[in-house]
Amino acid sequence: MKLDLGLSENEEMLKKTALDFMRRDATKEVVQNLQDTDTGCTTELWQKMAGLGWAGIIIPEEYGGTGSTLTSAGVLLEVLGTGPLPGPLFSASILGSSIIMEAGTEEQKRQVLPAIANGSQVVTLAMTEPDFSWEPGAIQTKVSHSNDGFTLDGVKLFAYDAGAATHLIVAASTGDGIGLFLVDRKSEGLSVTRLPGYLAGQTFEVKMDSVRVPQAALLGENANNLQALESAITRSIPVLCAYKVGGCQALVDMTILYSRTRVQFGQLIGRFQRVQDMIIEMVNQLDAARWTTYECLWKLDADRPAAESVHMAKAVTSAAYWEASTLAHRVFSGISYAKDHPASFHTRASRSLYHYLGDPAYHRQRLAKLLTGV
Amino acid sequence: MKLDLGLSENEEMLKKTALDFMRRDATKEVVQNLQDTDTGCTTELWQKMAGLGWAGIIIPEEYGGTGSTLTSAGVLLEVLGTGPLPGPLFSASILGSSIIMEAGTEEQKRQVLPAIANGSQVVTLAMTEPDFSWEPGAIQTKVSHSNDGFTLDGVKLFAYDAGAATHLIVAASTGDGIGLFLVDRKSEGLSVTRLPGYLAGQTFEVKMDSVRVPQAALLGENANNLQALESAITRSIPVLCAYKVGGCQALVDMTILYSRTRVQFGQLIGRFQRVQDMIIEMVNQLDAARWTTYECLWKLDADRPAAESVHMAKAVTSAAYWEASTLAHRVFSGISYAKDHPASFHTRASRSLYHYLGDPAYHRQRLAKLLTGV
Amino acid sequence: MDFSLEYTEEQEHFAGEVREWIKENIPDGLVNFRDPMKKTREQWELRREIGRRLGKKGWLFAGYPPEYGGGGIGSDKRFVISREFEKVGVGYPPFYDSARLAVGPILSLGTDEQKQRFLPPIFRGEVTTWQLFTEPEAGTDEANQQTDALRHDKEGEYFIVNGSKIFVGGIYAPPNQFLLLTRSDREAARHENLAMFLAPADLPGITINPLPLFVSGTLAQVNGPTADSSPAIKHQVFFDDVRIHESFLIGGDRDGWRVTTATLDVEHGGGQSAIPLENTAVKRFIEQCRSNPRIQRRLKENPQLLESVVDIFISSEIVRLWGLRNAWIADSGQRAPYVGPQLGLYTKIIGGEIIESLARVLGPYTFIESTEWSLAEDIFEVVQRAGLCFAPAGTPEAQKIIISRALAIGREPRR
Amino acid sequence: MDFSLEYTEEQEHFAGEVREWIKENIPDGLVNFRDPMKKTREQWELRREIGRRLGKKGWLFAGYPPEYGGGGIGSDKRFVISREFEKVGVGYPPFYDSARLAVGPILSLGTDEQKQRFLPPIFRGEVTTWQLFTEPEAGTDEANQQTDALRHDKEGEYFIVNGSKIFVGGIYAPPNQFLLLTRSDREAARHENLAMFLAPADLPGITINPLPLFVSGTLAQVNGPTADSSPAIKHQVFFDDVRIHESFLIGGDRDGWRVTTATLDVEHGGGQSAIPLENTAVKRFIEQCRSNPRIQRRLKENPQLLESVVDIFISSEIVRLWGLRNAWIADSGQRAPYVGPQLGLYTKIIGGEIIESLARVLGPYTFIESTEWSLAEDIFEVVQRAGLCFAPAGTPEAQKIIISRALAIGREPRR
Repeated sequence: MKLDLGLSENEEMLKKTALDFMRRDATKEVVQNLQDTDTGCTTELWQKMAGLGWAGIIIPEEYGGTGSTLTSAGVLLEVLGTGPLPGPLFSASILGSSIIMEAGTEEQKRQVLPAIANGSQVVTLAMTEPDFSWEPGAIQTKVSHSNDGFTLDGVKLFAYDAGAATHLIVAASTGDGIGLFLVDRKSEGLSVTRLPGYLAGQTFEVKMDSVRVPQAALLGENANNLQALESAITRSIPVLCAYKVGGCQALVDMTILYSRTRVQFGQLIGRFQRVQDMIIEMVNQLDAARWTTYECLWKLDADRPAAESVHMAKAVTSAAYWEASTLAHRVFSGISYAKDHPASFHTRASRSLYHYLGDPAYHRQRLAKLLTGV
Repeated sequence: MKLDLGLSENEEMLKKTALDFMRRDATKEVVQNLQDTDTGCTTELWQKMAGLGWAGIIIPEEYGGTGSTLTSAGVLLEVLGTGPLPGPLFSASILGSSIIMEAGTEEQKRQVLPAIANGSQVVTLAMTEPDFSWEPGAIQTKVSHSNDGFTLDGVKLFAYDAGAATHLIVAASTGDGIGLFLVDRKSEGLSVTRLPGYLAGQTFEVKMDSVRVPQAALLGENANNLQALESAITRSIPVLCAYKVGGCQALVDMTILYSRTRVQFGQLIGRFQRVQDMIIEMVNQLDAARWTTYECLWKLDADRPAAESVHMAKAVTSAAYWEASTLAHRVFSGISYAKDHPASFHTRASRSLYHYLGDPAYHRQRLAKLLTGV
Repeated sequence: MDFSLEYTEEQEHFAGEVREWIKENIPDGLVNFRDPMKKTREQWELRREIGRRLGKKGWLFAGYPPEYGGGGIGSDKRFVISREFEKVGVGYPPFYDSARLAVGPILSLGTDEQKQRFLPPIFRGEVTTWQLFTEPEAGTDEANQQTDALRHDKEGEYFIVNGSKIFVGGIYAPPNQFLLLTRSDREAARHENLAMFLAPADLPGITINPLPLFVSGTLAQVNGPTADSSPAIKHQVFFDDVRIHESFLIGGDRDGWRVTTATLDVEHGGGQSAIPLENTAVKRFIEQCRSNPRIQRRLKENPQLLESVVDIFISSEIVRLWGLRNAWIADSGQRAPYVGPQLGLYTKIIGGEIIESLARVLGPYTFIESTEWSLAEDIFEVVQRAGLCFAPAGTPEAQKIIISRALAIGREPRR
Repeated sequence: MDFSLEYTEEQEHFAGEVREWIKENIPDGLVNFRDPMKKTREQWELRREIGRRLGKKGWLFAGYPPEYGGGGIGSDKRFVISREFEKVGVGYPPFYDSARLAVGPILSLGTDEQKQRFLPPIFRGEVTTWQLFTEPEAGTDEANQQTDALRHDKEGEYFIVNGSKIFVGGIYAPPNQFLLLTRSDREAARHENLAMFLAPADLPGITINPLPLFVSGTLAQVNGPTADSSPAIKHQVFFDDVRIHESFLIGGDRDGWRVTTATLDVEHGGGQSAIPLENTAVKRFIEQCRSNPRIQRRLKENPQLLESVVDIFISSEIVRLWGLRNAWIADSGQRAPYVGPQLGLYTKIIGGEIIESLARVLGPYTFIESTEWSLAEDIFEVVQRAGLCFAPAGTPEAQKIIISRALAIGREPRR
């Protein structure tokens, strides 16, 4: 059989570059300083990443990207997840560019994708609304047609990484279905506000009060782009999962290391069965997350049916990252509750990303439907 | 406040009598020999129990019983559950007599209840059908009216303790609703067959092929006795729960004892954190089962609203008994898989009783409905 | 059996008295602080003032001996006080952090002079006390103290303290005094080398620095309306040649572990009976499941979520029932030493699971604190701050050790 | 990456050969024995006959050295053999219980003479072997053997064996030989006092008694269509002054623990790569959820049950994926010693949870075996026999010890 679960030569190289980048440019202090910022990133870091070709990693070469596979993107995001390095790389360069590729006209692709690839434009999605459903059917943002374009009215909530965006892709109800509009962040009537919350990370409220956009802002050639949006989300999910896999891996690594140095009751804590059991459970969570994610990436890259895999990967990784960080706190105890302890960065990330592109409840329901028809 | 969770003097006495009975008359060997029998009991044991007044424990004194509270019945059943002593005591003397009390006419009560109380009649319920729903609405057994009585046709499955019954209470669809019929086990056309299955215990298939019963077999004065049936089931559930509490208690006791004698790797296994954690979890399951059960019994005895409590107690105890026996096997390991090890009796009982009067899935759904309206 | 917590006639009468007192003494703006981070200094001072009034009334340490300023009030009435304060959303007790922990050892091991000196200010609510046990190398292994308190070579009635303590105190510093565990002998055997002090917090050589956490508390705090003891700002305290007079020593030079065990017994849930209050957060959550249209719609769209609602309800019911059991065991003078830490452990573990269940049902709102968009504020606070920090009042692992001993797993039971 | 198990062209070609062989050699009435208790003696003998034919063909121990009768076949083709046998519902391998465990030690520690004597009959499927390790006092603590094999005072080339072994063998006795772990020295240090034999089962002084269990197997057995190794009848074997010649000793007088470790490494999942087969029971269950009108109705009436369906599906997928990973790790010559016991542990734990989930979804049918009323028979068998017995092939606790070592938790990693 063809079974081969190793990385290709290119993927190994990409991984090495990414690990070097993390070691040099995204140290614990850098990650810590980005924790409560609006952008989750600095201009300098962003330019470095774009310079490495990461901002265009899945964008075809003809549009200025490096045209890599989703698996490659997963390998990269996994390494960034070990930080966890926040910032809009996933939201813009994976999800944002996927939407443009799936929904945009040839002209729009030529205009936007190179700008995403070189890092000059950061395009993120504003889809969910106060009803917090990842079902695109729940969208209530309204569009009205005006002579020279459209006017958008509505509120988006839980818009990830909108604070770093130069442009937002706004999903709105056109009457014919769900239209996607590429909106300049600086448009009049548009406000982007970070949602407060101890663990909320980079999620935003986007308010649109008679925001006028030109005709060309409508992605694609018709006013219903729901299928394209769903397809882009489906293809992006396992890359986000890989980021969480990286988080789990970092938590496992730091916890095992701690088990070899921390002494209580005169012995290394890793010799206590209770501590061992917690770490074993963390490793199980990690490995469940890792292999559901990478099989899913492989299926998408190989054009195989992947619907069950996508739902499973998102449900498994969201829960795994949550559990792994909780368990890490139990092993570290006290010190890990300090604001500057790396485990706490992962805890915040695991909670913040739990619902992004659908929480386990949503994906488990969809999976149940696929399995049973009910 | 009035808070007092201790047993009354009467209850303490009953408990002591029951403990003595178990020690003398229901030893491990007795319980073992009853494992795969049709009745789950011997005539001798049954007469002894009836002689102690247990067969009529909740039947009012005017009908020949001892007129005790449900809490008292719980105290008794808890002790029997430590065996676990099988047999029809719960099915006949708690559930069966409750149905007669709730549904029967005065004359029927005068006829049947004293016979239940002195042990000469064993009356059990045959309600669920191949669709295995504890919703009485799902009943499809048909009744037709004949000149001098009724004719019953249908199949009952999972009829607990029908093998020991002298009479069955058959729930059937009368057209006006659900009627309850007291059917002699020896009626022509009625067959009772033990359902095979390694863990099935005393559950039976009851087939009725044109079974003719007299007019007087219909319990109560009208052909719809659904509410009475539901009320009797509700009142009986926590007593069944108490039996499971006894099972959990026995499992905890034998496991802790084993932790103090079994040596592996040169030390008592109870010194290993992994073993401790399993036992702690067993104790948690036991205590969750115990207190949800006894609060529920108290609420019913005190005529307080108890619907949420009943659903919770059945869901919690069914799961707790299952878990406690599984964990006991993990502590005992090898030896407990032998057919004559007491832990294995409990495992079979916990599986067999899991669905009796509604499994956790059923009761959790009902509870959710009460809590949320959904 | 009787599971009822309804007032007796006598209690009802006393409740009227309490309600009256509350009306006269509790100003507006003090109720419903679920999140201690949100309390201003001014509000904190106000609560101290209420503490002093309560102390004067004998209701602050209501069950303790009146000869030292305690209330000498029976458990029936203490329950009424707690319940009435709960109704108006003001936590009661503890008011003053770790003072409760110090009281037991002082009563059993302190000298008469110490009782006279230490207890009245505590009972009257005049002083705040911090517990200084935890050190970087002494977490769950509480006996492994590295902070030295060595008798001065020449002035033998003084101890010289050097070292540091971590994860101590509440949001506002400084407190008045420390309950301070130290190592009094570098050579002596484990458990025989410790000394406990109840010492002033303002001695020369003491430095108190804030230590911000990213989260705080456990689900336990949800069981009452306030939780002063587990805020998201703790402190680190440094001792640099601090001189402490031996009159502040509780018990003997080597009695520290005995004293610690007595305090931990209280902290880990084995202490004085306290009838559990309602779990207001869960109650509010279930209410919202029934009434909040957004949650109703979500539950109807995805009935699988009902499993999480039921999980939350059942675990909080078990916490409530075990709380009743523990109170009954304590009040009826029975001995069942595992039940305290069992409830403590379960509350923590289940707390974490409840948070995850809440996150399932409430969706991304779980983590958003926004006046415009968030769900009930108290639910947000629970999710934010609770369910993660397992350390305070003993890690789950420490509690399991105690439970295993109490159940005599793998050892002969004590007769 | 490539997660595909589809045949290559070369494999497809070989598969035709295997299918041809199966058609010619496997009689009817032998397929789909999920429950070993249901196999008659006649059927069992028939399977032995197939084993001999497979052995002759070199497909029984397909990966082992041809010089001793093994197949010398690469993993690509071995996978084809397994998959094709799975398709017709006949388990492959193991055919002969514990023989597989004996092979590794013989190859690495046996003398040339022993290899020539022992291996060909095993590889050719001519003998059945039982593993005799477990004793009443040697469960998880495998090194604590009490069965003595002491050298005879005068006839030094003989060992005299006394003691008893428990939980051994399959449904039909007697086997041909025992892989027998004994204590060869009562005084020597732990781990240096053991001796391993591959000895005939019919020596004078040996008694074999049946030991009925109430349940058997683990979910692991569900991963293939048959499971000879975990039936609900085990045996107890007594040794009463049994003389065993030293030519049956594997390794030296004191090498027993080394040999045991080598066999346990195989048993606990660290052995020769085996591409995992499909979990047929879960597959059938999910099919029934979609197609069985009773289950469909139940799921629609109570959508909360869908959570259990999803749980079952996801855990079996994780088992499948880890199986792939383990096969890839072994085939690509990497070292990740935790993955074998991790899969073993997870399969057991998840097995118990799957049974409970099945019981929720299938209702009381879960435990009923009745041709008229039961659901799919193979599901019944899984629930009845699996998911409870955690002991075979190492308790979860034993596996956790191995995993912790392999991950170097609390210890320096081996370089």
